Amino acid sequence: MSQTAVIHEQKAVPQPKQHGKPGGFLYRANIFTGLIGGIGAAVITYAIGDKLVPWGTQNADFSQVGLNALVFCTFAAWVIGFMVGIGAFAGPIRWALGHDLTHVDAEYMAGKGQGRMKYWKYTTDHKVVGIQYLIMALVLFGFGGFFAMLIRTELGATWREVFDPNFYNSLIGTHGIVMIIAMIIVVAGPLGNFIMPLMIGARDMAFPRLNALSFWLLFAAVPPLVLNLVMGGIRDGWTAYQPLGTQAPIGMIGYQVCIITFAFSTGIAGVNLITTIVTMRARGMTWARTPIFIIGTLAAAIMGLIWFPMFQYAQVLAASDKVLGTSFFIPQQGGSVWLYENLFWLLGHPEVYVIVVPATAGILELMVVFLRKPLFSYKLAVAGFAGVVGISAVVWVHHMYMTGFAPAAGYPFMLSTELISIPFGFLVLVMLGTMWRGKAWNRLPMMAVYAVIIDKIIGGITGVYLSDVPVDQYMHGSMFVVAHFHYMLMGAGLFAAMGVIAYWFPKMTGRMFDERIGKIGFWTAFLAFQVTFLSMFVAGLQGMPRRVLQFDNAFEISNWISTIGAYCIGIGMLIFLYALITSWRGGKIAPANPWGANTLEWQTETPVPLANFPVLPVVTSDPYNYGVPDPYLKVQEQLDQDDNETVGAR
Amino acid sequence: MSAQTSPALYPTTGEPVEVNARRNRLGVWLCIVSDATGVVALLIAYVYLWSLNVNNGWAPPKNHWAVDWPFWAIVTGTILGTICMWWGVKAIAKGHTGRLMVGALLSSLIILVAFIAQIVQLSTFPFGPTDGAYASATFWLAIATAIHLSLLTFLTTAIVGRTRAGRITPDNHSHARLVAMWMTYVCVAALLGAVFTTVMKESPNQNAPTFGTFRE
Amino acid sequence: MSIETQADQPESPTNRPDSTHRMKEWFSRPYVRRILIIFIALNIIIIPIAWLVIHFLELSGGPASSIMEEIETTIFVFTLVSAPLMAATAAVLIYSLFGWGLIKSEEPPMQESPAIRTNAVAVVGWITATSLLAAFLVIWGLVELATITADSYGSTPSSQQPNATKPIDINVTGQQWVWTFEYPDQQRIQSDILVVPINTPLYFNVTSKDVIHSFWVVEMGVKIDANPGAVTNTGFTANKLGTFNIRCAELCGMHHAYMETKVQVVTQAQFDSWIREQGGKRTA
Amino acid sequence: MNSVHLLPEITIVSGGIHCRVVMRSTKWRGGVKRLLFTIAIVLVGAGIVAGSVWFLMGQQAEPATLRAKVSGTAVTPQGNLPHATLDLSIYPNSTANNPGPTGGMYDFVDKLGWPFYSPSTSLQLPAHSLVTVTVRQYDSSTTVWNPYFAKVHGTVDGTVKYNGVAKTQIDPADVAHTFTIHQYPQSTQPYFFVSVPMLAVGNNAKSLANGYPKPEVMEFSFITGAPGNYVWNCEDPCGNGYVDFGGVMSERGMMSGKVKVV
Repeated sequence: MSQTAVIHEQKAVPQPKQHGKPGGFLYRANIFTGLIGGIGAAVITYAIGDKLVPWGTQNADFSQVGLNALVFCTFAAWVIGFMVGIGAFAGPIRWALGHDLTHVDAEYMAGKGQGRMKYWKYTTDHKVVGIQYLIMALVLFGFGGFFAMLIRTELGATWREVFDPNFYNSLIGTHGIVMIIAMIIVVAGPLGNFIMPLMIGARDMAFPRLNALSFWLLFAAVPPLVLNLVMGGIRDGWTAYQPLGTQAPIGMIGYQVCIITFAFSTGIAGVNLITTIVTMRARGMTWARTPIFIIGTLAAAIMGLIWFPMFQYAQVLAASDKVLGTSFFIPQQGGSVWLYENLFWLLGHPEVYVIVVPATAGILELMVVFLRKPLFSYKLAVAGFAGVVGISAVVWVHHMYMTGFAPAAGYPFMLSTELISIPFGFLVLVMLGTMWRGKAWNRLPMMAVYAVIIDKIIGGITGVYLSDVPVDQYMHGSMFVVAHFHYMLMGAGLFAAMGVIAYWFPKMTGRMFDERIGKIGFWTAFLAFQVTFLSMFVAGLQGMPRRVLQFDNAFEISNWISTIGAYCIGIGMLIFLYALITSWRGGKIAPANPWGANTLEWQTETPVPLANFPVLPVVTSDPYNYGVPDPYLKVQEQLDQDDNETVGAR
Repeated sequence: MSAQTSPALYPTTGEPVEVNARRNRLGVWLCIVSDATGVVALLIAYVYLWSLNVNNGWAPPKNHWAVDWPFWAIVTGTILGTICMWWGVKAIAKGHTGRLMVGALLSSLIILVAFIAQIVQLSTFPFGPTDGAYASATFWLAIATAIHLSLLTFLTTAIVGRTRAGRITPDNHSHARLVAMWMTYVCVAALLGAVFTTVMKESPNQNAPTFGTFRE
Repeated sequence: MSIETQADQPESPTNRPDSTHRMKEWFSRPYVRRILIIFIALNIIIIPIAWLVIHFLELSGGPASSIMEEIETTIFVFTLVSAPLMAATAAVLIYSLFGWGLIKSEEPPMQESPAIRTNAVAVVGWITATSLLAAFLVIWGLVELATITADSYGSTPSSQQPNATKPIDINVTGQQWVWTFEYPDQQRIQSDILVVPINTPLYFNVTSKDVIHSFWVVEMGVKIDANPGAVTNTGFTANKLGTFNIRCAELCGMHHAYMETKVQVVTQAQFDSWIREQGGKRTA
Repeated sequence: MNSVHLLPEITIVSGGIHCRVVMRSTKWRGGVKRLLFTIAIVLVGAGIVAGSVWFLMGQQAEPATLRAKVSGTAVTPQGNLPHATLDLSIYPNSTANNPGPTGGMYDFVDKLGWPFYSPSTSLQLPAHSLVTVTVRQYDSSTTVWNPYFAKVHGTVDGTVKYNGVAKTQIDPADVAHTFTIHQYPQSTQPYFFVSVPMLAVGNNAKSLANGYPKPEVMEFSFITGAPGNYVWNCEDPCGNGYVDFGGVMSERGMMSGKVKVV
């Protein structure tokens, strides 16, 4: 790596007057003060509210306003108290008073010289936030997978109710939403925060404190959600359709508080990602030289930023139905259930792409490295992402074909839904074209590529059925749908995430990923995944509705197979998790660039220093200039010459 | 962008202030987009319920619709505050720090008044939140404006504070400009709410089927 | 399948050769031939899946109405149409795994693959192919949708139907967690199971007393949500005698799994007698 | 005025980098140990799942099964069948000497004073026999949403003896609860639907020693078919939450349960 460096003379930057002792509360706040603040606020709110609010107060729409309001305030107090305790509001207040952070403060907040403690604090360094997101995603996957095991146990035991029906309904709902949140953050969180700034050659994200804020909001959002299981549960699936949610007990409030908070977190993260990508790319990194993973992250961030508030406000209004007794979704008083469904799916569908797009982009990024070939038709890939972002805004009604809210809407939305398969086709072609005539380096991330493509094929073909209204009239709300979106989200999303994390693992942790055990886990999970969900397709075709805990004998065999498969997925995932943890703790020390990749994040040393790059790099070529001239071109040019000569001779 | 060429450096990161300003401007724009989606969601809810009139539950009891002028008073207040802020921003761009002080102070006072007015309006609606769909939708449009205004009171006061602390100087006044941008957006949001609540009262669908019956 | 021309290589228009010999040369390459063989083999394997899918579909009793037959045809055709795409992708995948081969090494392999930046022919061909496929699916889907909408009287209530095909009105009420059916034309008799005459058009008004349910007559291929505060419509003409399933397809609370009942398709005579013993007499 | 020196701006000229990384080839050290650990972690996971399933099955808090007592045979339209009897009561709320179901969610809902079936909601009936159920109903009325459930369905000759008087339906306004057995999603077992509205006690009924008003007595009989599993629940909105179908209406052991025909 040849480089000539020109050092400019360093200029002293005037610093704002230091107010009082350096730092103050910002230096002391950490997760424990946060927990104290949050739990304290919650307990106090509940204690006071319990005195004021009569239990079981009934009002016009029969909702238990008193109790619901009490629980809502308790959860809100937890979130706010936690954010206060961890120091989230110190920054804005200092800003308002004009006590800006000095450079020293900023470096301290970025975790300078704090050792491991920085992972437990309101740390602004994007690398720390990335690791925090990774751990959070793993924890959520742990929860979700555990719930999945319970669900499959119930469905496998066809002869009895293993769980109380209400608990089972809460279980499927919690599994759904926990997994959705985990899938949303698993790529855009760890890699979007840790890798992306390195990849574009920036020193940090555009808004470091918002970065920390987005993570800790997510952290504060999770407990209310998981607590719902001991508070009567969600009972109406992860979609939380109203008015069933208005009927459900206080567990529902946990869900709503979680979504409202999580939407803030996502919006803030989106603002941060987009701003960073647009304004902070290294000198010389034109859009045409931007790695494709950056483009994918950008696309996902845009969709999340624009559409998440719809979901958030759907939950705000639903919560106000429970808490204030308004009637947005209560038909007796002029509410409409279709309003909820529309607001929900306005996010609900783009959100699927928020999950799938970054994972796919990451896959494209690592294919190039492991095939030692340039990315096939970069422009087409960008066009694919752009098309997905564009069309994803106008397909939400295909989740509502059977609601009858506008039977005629089936025609245009079937059209748009079929159309979105074309930009996705672009991405498939890019994958195939990159594979074309390449010798793949047989490492775990590359294996993930093959796995993902297989799942994409099956998920895509079954998606074609569901996009068609007549077929959906049979499939809608059946197990077929469940199997389909597991193929898209888990098959194409989670397995991609596993590969992508394995690929950037050395840069993030400074250790090599233990591929021997990792591969065992990965392939176990992958094969078991096929067993589970292919037989679930069969159950769906036979006409098994989803979200049931007892069903006709006709579906028993396929459900037994699914359950066995699901257990094997669990085993595989545990093995993979074990490989992840052990190699994190005691893996081989990773060199700076173990894969010999061209992108910028591999050019700085590992572990990455606080300022990422000792010197800001300047990009002079796109990161995909691998490969040698195509030998066959010689042959063809020869043919052309012969042809011309014959033409001349004539 | 070597160090000599940059006139003023941002203290915390040492980058030229205009780099920082550009970044923050984009950030604020994105925040506006995101927040606007939320407001749009509320408007969708309003129009949807207004057009459906499910179970004839749109109209408030005894057709006690909300009075119009408070909405418009609050909107006017917000716009006035915004104008003051812009005046101050334009002034400091020319180097008059004192005028920004005046403008920010004025606007924060006006916004505070508007905020209080909004709270008063919320508490004096001729219906409760449980009185049907119109009541619910109107309440939430008003609550959204209230939240926006409370945020604005903080921001405008903060600008006063920062100007006093000498953090907003003629060559580094981007924050004041950003707050003014955000205020402009809030004006639009409040205006939309007022327009909807004023224009759409009586539901167009007067023969909705009663709940649970099969009348077409 | 793509043709290896280098797009960014300038070619003067004057002596541009017709690309047939390039085509020939391309098809003469060993890997292309092998991939084509794999592709054909895969098609032979994959296409029978269409029949398999239909088999699984009929495990639930087979179609009992024209609508369900339409749906089966659609599924069958879609499977057939998408089989080649599936096969093509899988062929490249398989050949990449076993044909071009994998490199087992601890360190980054240094021998480089051909630097194929892009390929106009492949891109254009792929986009055209997928667009044509999508266009076919859309057109087929729209036509089918129109057909089943007509079959299910979804758009026209019975009052506006011509007398010949005047359907029987049936009011379906979903309630946590039972279905109840009302026959307005037959002295509003009510029942917990749906009894319908064969080969007679039926028109359903569906609503709910509380939360959202979904009225799914499985073997008839008919599904519509039962929404509180709104009446949705569907319908079908049963063309097979027997007893079929009605399930709730939208999570509706504790006993959602148990919210199901039967539809009995009987002859006109049996239907009339059933109406009579329910205490109504057949009108019209 | 303090000041700091920030990282200088430096310009690198760097093209596409092809760095060759040489890594020591690794042998599988301690392979057996890691394998054992892997198996261990899998076993731990399985243990956690199995344990929580076992725990949650215990938490179902369904009352002990109530078996119908078979006594002699009865003459029915379908000939002589064994005759079984079942006694149930419906209490408006729990009291000190009549706690109702406890544990799990029930301790939580106790605060709200909700009605419940007693002594149990999971019933077991003999197959192919005549079952006579006697219900003592202590609760007041809540109007039923769907008049269909103010009618009697599926009993022998379609009637119910209300305090000895046989009726086929009662006024929807007088319904306190219903006892509605309906289908279990199994196509292999006979279809089974029984729905009986329970008469409400008058508002001015004077209360007895046990703190409850004088009960209305419902007596009805139905004929069970082949063995199978069914569920039953109350179809009269007597809970809370939206349309009063939340709370008690959605709790096994209170207003809904299982019916097992053996």
